[in-house]
Amino acid sequence: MSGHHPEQMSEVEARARALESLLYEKGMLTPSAVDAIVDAFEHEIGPLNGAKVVARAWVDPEYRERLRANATAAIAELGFAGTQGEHMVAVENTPEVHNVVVCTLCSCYPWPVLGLPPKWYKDLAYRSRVVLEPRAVLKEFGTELPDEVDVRVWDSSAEIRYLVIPERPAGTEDMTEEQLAGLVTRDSMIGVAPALVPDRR
Amino acid sequence: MSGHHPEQMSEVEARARALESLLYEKGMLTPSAVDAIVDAFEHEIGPLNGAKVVARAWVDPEYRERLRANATAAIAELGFAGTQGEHMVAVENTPEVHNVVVCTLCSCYPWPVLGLPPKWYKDLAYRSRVVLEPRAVLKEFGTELPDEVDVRVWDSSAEIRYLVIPERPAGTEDMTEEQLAGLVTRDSMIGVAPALVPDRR
Amino acid sequence: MNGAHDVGGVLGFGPVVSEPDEPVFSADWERQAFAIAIASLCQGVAAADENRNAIERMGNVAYLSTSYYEHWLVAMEKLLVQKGIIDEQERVERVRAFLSGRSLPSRESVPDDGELARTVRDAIATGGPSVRETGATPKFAIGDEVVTTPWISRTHTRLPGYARGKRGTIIAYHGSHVLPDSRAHLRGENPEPLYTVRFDAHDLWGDEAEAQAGCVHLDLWESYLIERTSDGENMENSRS
Amino acid sequence: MNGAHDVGGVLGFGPVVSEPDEPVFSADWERQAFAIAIASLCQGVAAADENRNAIERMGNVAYLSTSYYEHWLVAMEKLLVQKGIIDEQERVERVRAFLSGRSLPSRESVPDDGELARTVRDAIATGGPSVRETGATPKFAIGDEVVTTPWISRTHTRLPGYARGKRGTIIAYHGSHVLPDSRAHLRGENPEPLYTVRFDAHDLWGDEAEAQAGCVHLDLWESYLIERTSDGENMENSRS
Repeated sequence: MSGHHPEQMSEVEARARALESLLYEKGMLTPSAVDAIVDAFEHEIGPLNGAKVVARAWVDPEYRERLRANATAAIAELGFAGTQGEHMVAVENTPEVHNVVVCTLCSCYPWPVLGLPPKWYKDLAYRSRVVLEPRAVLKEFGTELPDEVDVRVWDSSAEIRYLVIPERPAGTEDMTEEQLAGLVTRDSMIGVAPALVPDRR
Repeated sequence: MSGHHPEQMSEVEARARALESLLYEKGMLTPSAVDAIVDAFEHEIGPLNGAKVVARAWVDPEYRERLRANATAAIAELGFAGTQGEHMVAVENTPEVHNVVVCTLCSCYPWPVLGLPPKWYKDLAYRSRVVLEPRAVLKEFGTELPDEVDVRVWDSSAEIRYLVIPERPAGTEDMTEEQLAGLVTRDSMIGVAPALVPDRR
Repeated sequence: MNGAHDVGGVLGFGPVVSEPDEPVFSADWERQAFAIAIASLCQGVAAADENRNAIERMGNVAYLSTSYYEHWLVAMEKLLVQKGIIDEQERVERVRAFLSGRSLPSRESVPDDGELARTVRDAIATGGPSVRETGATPKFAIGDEVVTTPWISRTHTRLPGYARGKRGTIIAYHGSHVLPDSRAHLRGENPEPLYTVRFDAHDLWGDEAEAQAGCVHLDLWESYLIERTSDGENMENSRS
Repeated sequence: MNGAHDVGGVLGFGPVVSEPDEPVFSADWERQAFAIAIASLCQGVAAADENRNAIERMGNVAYLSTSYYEHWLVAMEKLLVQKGIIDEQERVERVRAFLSGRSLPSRESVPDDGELARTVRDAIATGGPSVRETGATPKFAIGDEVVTTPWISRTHTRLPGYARGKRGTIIAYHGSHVLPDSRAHLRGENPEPLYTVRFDAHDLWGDEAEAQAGCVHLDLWESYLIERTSDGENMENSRS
């Protein structure tokens, strides 16, 4: 984590290092703890977790019911739980209903199933606009919804975290659960895009 | 207005000069028009105008009545009128009532009587706070109001412009109108401070 | 517009800092920006409402982190281009030229018969009233209790956010004035009765009002206001 | 707090820009800031609500013009000093030292028995639920119509500005959860019943709602909500 030329260091870099080094001295931080945290979010916890949950819900109607009834418990069945996922709610997209998730006050996000949020989710533009004009924002993501669809925005103002279950794409009847998980993108579980359509060349 | 070394020019300086020079070329601006505008607000139009209005109101009860009934006309009697003073209202401080003026949405200000606004009047801190906590803001200006005083804030949201008539200080019975005008500060006509107390050494 | 310029009651802007013996302008570019704006507005390039609207649309982060005269400059850059007086590419190139060392032309080289100076001096001295004789009968009388519209606006408006959906009392009537919401968007003057409305601080801020709080006044157009009845007052304004 | 972080429905922040194949962290200092925050929060330095409150109080202009991980860093700078773990002067001097060429200590020179790494790994995997068994009977039932409190707050709150004084319907009850308004200011957990409230977009935005607008949901604590009666609904909430 070092190796930068000191002359190129920005103020924010120096500030982060100052805290890091002081916390080492106070015994409040260790290099292996830094590694553990960074590794967890760079390599272990990410949208593949959520994709597995969604794929399971697509293939297993009983799991889907459990996920809708108590998402925290159903997600824990697949081994996913923890910080920022203590109180999960799954909301299901259908031909009649489209769900999309935001946190206007900060950038709350369901870490155990989606990892850390992408930049656009944290940016002021998304946070400010999606509650006022969700259809316009979704359109910018390429997601144009028919007029009849009921658009439901979920602004995560408490410790409840929302996972969107996107619609299962047509033509995926013969795919395995693992193949299906490959269609479930991060954006589809935030609700700004549909799941991927399988490639049929 | 030139004379800066080009290498020190900031972007905002270059942008202002770019517009100025282009407008010269389009025939939409002339050096004497720039001078006329700058001179008017640097040398002619300023809080001394308002001070004369207030001093007159202090010494002439009939003028004061006219000022309260139709401030635009009464102010015009003294020769002050024009842009950002088309629709004037005078509000009078008394032992029971204290008035203070702001424009939360931009920085509207009664130019013909006060000139251009000071920086703090235009700043976000004053604009945001004085409507919510006028007493706290006034206190920071050294103006601590007794609990019984009715604090009235005037947020200039339309083209009506407000002039505060501060209380006439005690011990000024023998002063001339001109001497009195010397006690009437800009801040006292915005309403964040009282008029000056005459110096009696 | 429901934007970051609408700061009344917003916390987090720090203390009020007042500077003694502050000059009217603190840099030449401020003089230039102001003169450009006044001369342009005097010549009818845009109405004050369009200017305010242009400032509000400069982007929230830019708005909050730049000064008053830079706001005027940004608005003029936009409006002069929008009105076809200046071409945007020509403007950008000219900025670059000044950054590379170009100087302003000498006074003598600019054609100047003094006519525009006289025009702007007259305009500053005369102003442009916003009152209009419409013959309209005002809907409200002094003493009437009203509620402001509770809705945000995507377009220019002069109802601050802190006073949306709040109850107040009419204390003055000013005749009909040009409606900024309309003129800012080139939809005509559409003058409307204008009132001063008094809001008890507790009706604006609830328990967050100061101890011994007084009142706040706003000058509001008739279409910002809804009549307040003794009960069910918000049944009519909680759905559009 | 009624501050600039409360951006729901505020216009003027430009378009949404999404970056394909974005890395989790885009700089080492982001990794460091995040790790410092998570390790500190796991060790009980502050509650998540205090962290959010610290971010909200960094100043509006700074908040809007800096990134997510810089917000975390600012909050940690404040909280670690506030809690007496780091001294502010020592921090400032250390920043200066890094700017002047100091390097982070080598891994080997920092005492590290792996214990903290295990602790944080466990904490991340376990989390810290905010639900509390209080035995409280919820005041509202699913299907109840409510109105949110219309007042701004000077202190930390999770009722966004765009939903103040608006009508909605309870659609879910989540038991009692720690009240951020209280815990953020070290006034205890004070758990309260938490509900999901559905707001028809037209009840939030009036005519500014989109065509074919749907609804927005918020998770709101009981003290944010007032019962809505068939008429006179706002008589009780327009004065505190």
